Amino acid sequence: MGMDRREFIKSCSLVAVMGLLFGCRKIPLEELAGDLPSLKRFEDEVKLALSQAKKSLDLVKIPTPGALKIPGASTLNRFGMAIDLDACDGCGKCILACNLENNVPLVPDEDAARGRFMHWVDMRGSAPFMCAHCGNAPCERVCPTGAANHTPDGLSAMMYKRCTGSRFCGANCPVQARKFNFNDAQKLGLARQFNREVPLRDKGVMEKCSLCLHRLQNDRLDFKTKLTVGATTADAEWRGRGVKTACAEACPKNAIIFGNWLDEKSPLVKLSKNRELYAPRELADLDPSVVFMRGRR
Amino acid sequence: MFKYLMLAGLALFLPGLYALGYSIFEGPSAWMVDSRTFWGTPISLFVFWIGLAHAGTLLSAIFLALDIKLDRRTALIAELSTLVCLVFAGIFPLMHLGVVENFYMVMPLLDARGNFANVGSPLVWDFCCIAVYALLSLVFFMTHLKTREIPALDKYRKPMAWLLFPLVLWVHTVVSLDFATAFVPEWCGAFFPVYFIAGAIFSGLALMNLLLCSEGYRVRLLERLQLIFSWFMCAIWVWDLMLKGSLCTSAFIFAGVLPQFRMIAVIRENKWGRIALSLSVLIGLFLERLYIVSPEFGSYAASPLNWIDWGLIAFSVGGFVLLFFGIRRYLSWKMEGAGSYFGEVDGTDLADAEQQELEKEGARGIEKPKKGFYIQPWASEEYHVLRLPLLVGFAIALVYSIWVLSQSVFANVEFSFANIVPLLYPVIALVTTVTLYLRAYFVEHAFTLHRHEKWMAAILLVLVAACAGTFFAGGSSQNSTNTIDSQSIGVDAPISQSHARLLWNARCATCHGVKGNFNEKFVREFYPVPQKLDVQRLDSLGADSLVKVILNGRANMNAYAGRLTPEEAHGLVNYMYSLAKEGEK
Amino acid sequence: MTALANSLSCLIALGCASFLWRKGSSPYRNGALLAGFLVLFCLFTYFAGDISVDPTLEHYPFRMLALCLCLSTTSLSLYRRRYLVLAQALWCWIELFGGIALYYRGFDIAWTRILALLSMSLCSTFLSKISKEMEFCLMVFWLAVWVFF
Amino acid sequence: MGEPRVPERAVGSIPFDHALHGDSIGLDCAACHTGSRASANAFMPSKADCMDCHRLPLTENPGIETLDSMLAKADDRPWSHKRHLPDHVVFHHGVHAAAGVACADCHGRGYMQNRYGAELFNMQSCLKCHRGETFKEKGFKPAATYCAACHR
Repeated sequence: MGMDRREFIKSCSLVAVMGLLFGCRKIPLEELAGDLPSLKRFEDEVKLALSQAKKSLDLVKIPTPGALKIPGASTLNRFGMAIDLDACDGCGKCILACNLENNVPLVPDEDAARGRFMHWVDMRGSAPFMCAHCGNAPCERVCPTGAANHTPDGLSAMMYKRCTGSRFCGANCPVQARKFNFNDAQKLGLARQFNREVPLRDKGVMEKCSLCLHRLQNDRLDFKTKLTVGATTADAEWRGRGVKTACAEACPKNAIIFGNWLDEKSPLVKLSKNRELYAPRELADLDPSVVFMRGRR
Repeated sequence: MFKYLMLAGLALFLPGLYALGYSIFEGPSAWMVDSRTFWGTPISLFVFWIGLAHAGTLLSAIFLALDIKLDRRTALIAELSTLVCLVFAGIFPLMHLGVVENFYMVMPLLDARGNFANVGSPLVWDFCCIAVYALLSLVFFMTHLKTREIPALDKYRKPMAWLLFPLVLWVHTVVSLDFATAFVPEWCGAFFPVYFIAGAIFSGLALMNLLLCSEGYRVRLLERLQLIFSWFMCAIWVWDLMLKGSLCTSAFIFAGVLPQFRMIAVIRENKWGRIALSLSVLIGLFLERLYIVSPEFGSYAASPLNWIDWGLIAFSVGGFVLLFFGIRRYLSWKMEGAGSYFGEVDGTDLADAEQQELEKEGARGIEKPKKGFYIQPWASEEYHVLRLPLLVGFAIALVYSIWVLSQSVFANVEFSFANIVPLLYPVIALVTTVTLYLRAYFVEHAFTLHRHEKWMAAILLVLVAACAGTFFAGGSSQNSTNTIDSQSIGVDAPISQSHARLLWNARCATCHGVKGNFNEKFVREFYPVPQKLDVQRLDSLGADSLVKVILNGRANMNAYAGRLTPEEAHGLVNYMYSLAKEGEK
Repeated sequence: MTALANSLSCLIALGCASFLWRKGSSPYRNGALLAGFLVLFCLFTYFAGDISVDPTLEHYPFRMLALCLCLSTTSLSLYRRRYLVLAQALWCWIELFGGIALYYRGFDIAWTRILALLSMSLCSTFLSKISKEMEFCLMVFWLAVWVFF
Repeated sequence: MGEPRVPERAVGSIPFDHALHGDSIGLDCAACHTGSRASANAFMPSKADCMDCHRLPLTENPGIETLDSMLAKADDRPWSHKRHLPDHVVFHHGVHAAAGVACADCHGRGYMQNRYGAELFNMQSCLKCHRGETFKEKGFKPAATYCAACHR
């Protein structure tokens, strides 16, 4: 062997240091056995976020969203929402409903002071504001791992386990709708799984409004199961009828309308028919699925 | 001198290492993050160090390719600085990830699950370009280092230089595209490739001049280039200012104004003056990177950087000093000596030194190029060396891009050639280099490896294969902690026919049969036969009493009260009617 | 930017090119000239086009600089073919990567221009001796690419 | 996911013979695993589900007395089972059954030896079938392969 001992030890120690550095993240902390955060804390945080809401919305008119233009897109479904600015009074019930539905964690005090909440729904210009599920989503284009991707029926989905936390998507979202898990909410006792259907997110991944993906998934699977044992209804294809997002369900004024832009029977299409549709200026060219509506046409 | 440098390096590196460890442990909340771009110091440092990494290949490879003479020692120092810079340029993007252990998902290779990195993302281009650049720079450096022992290797330097020439610019272009492709208003700029390349070359020159100061000599050409590039940077900043209406003033002062003091002879001729000029450029360019990466830093805090940020900066600077001067010392016998073209210890003029060199060359029979001199197209020696490997490189790149574009992962993605272009050259360069050196070793026998080198190569190959295998297999996720027991009772609401059928098949069909004609095999053997379904019988019993039977049971029929809701029972009764009707047909 | 301003810009680049690489000129002179030209091109772009509306103008001054370099290489005395190819490659580079940056923000890439430049830089590697006529043809080609593609 | 495992049982639960209940009596899986053809989870039988049949004394069987006493003692939900899937994976038994996939296609016939749960499920095996690479002879329709079809 030409390699002398010194060299050998040197290379060994190098490997050890690398291993140490890499292993740093995996040192098991003692499990935090503390109590789960109370519902009150979630309510308080929403109030705090409401009091901090500042940005006003710069809206421009857009046409009604049509079928997606990505390859393989469904011609039957494109899910989206319309937020009725005439009806909304900015009560913020949608934020709490969303947080509880999607197990959105609390943030530590210093983050809250800086306005760095995890809420998927923000209050901007006294109206709820969330990911617009752009048909031409800039976040998905720059995601290195493909964790942010589009479903054929118009959802900008987020695969948490595939996310490596480069935060490029967050930088490339023109409206900052994406939230990054800076903290290990589970370890800090800031997360609570109110809804078993939605997994808790790990530290270091991006998240955002999923348009209650789990509800759509469940509905689709149930529909397909029932379809094959003898469909008695007229629908031969799944159109997501009857699904509502948590925020839409919680809105006392019915100002958030969820539906399928391509389905004539969808409440979304019916209720937005004679209304002016708007989108944030930055998103107007990106084919958003979640839009605002105001006034009569 | 060496001792002091090492001490200074350690003094910076050790606290920095602590900061690095802490920030890897704590994740991205440890350092300051721009609220809009989610990025902070690590990315600034990445862009900074990758820029500095251009010193080596720029000076060594591009000068070699373009027949601009540079002496061996300067070239080797430049190449070594590239390698050391790349170490730090590589650490920062990795440590900045939210989930560091998932970094391999950025590699554009298929994994066992059929997942593929999104090759349309500039970060994937980055990853590939930098990896290939690091590998090729290492090969280039080792080749140069070995030429004294194995002169036959000299033949491969110029072809490698031509390969690296586009690659080095490609790397920084791709780094610039991280920003230029994004929607952040401060990052918008189709001119970013040129901007970043100019900045990279500028900072690389400053680093080289600084390192040459520590060597105790100077290369005027590099100093002049540094001054010229400061003008060019200023011109680009003018354009940036026109486009966006903002300018990083501190960067402008440090890297735009202060370098002009080179025009004053007193400063230029003093070693400390030159050090100050180079340092000012480096500081200015770091501030500029900080400003680009985190445009909102100035707005919400008086001091945007916390101790982690400073620690990371210290880590990279200290680490560079330690690593560079350590290796420099270790290899000193291989680097020093040999003729120098225009490295000058004292104030002799560049032109003189160069003239002498050229005269020496002329005496050796090397013809000085003069007007009208030309080489036949496609006739140069380096082209002959490169021809076959390049062909292989292009072929593999073509195959690779077709393979990538056909991945099923991209079935739902709008994808075009433009998304994959930035990935092509690194693939070509990598394959070409590998082919070139494999041919040199196995076919041309241009060099031989010592036994321990062979061992190292074998171990390296095994390691690479093991890493690739691990990445291919990927990690597995933790199973749910949820437990499943029996089905809980449904919602008490009217149910559809198909729902009723599913319920029937699960709950009733065991005895009553899927079609209502009872399950012979099961029932005859063990139990009294249940009643057959027919419309008459159902009518005589009535729907309400049937619901009661389902819920409360009767004779051999069990009570389902805790397991079915009354509405579900209703649904089942309706379904029984439809089964009965079907049976009669 | 209007077609007129666009053709004016290539004339400016042509004019500027004649000042570069004069015999015996120092690197300082050439460097200062290049930086000065770049500022000039920036000012031209700023006043001739509306940069707040048209993001494709973001790399316009740099394209002008590349054109200027291409045009100037014809007057080199040494290694003319090499620098001619390199200058064209630089132009192609600016077009391609500028185009990719804009592509991600929703603009089409000028593939015809890139392909024309790429094929020309490949073809010009075959030139053995560059005659006056060939110089003229090359210049006409570049100006045509600039104005029409 | 991954390693074979034996099903977890509540303490003092009743031993169960799959082979006896399945092939020899001819019960469908869905008779006890009530969700296996209808819902996301297959579910485990509750005590009431067992008692549907076992309410009647089956005197011929010698082991019936032990069974009776155990059933009498047993909890309302005698079996509980840890999910084999991570939380972020959606698997719906019903939709697979509806598509014509038989239980044994995935679970094998391990239940004959009461060794069900030893199957190796991973994303590769799911994806291969969804892409139509396995079970070609069964003629399943190719299924959705976009991430959000199965992940959340």
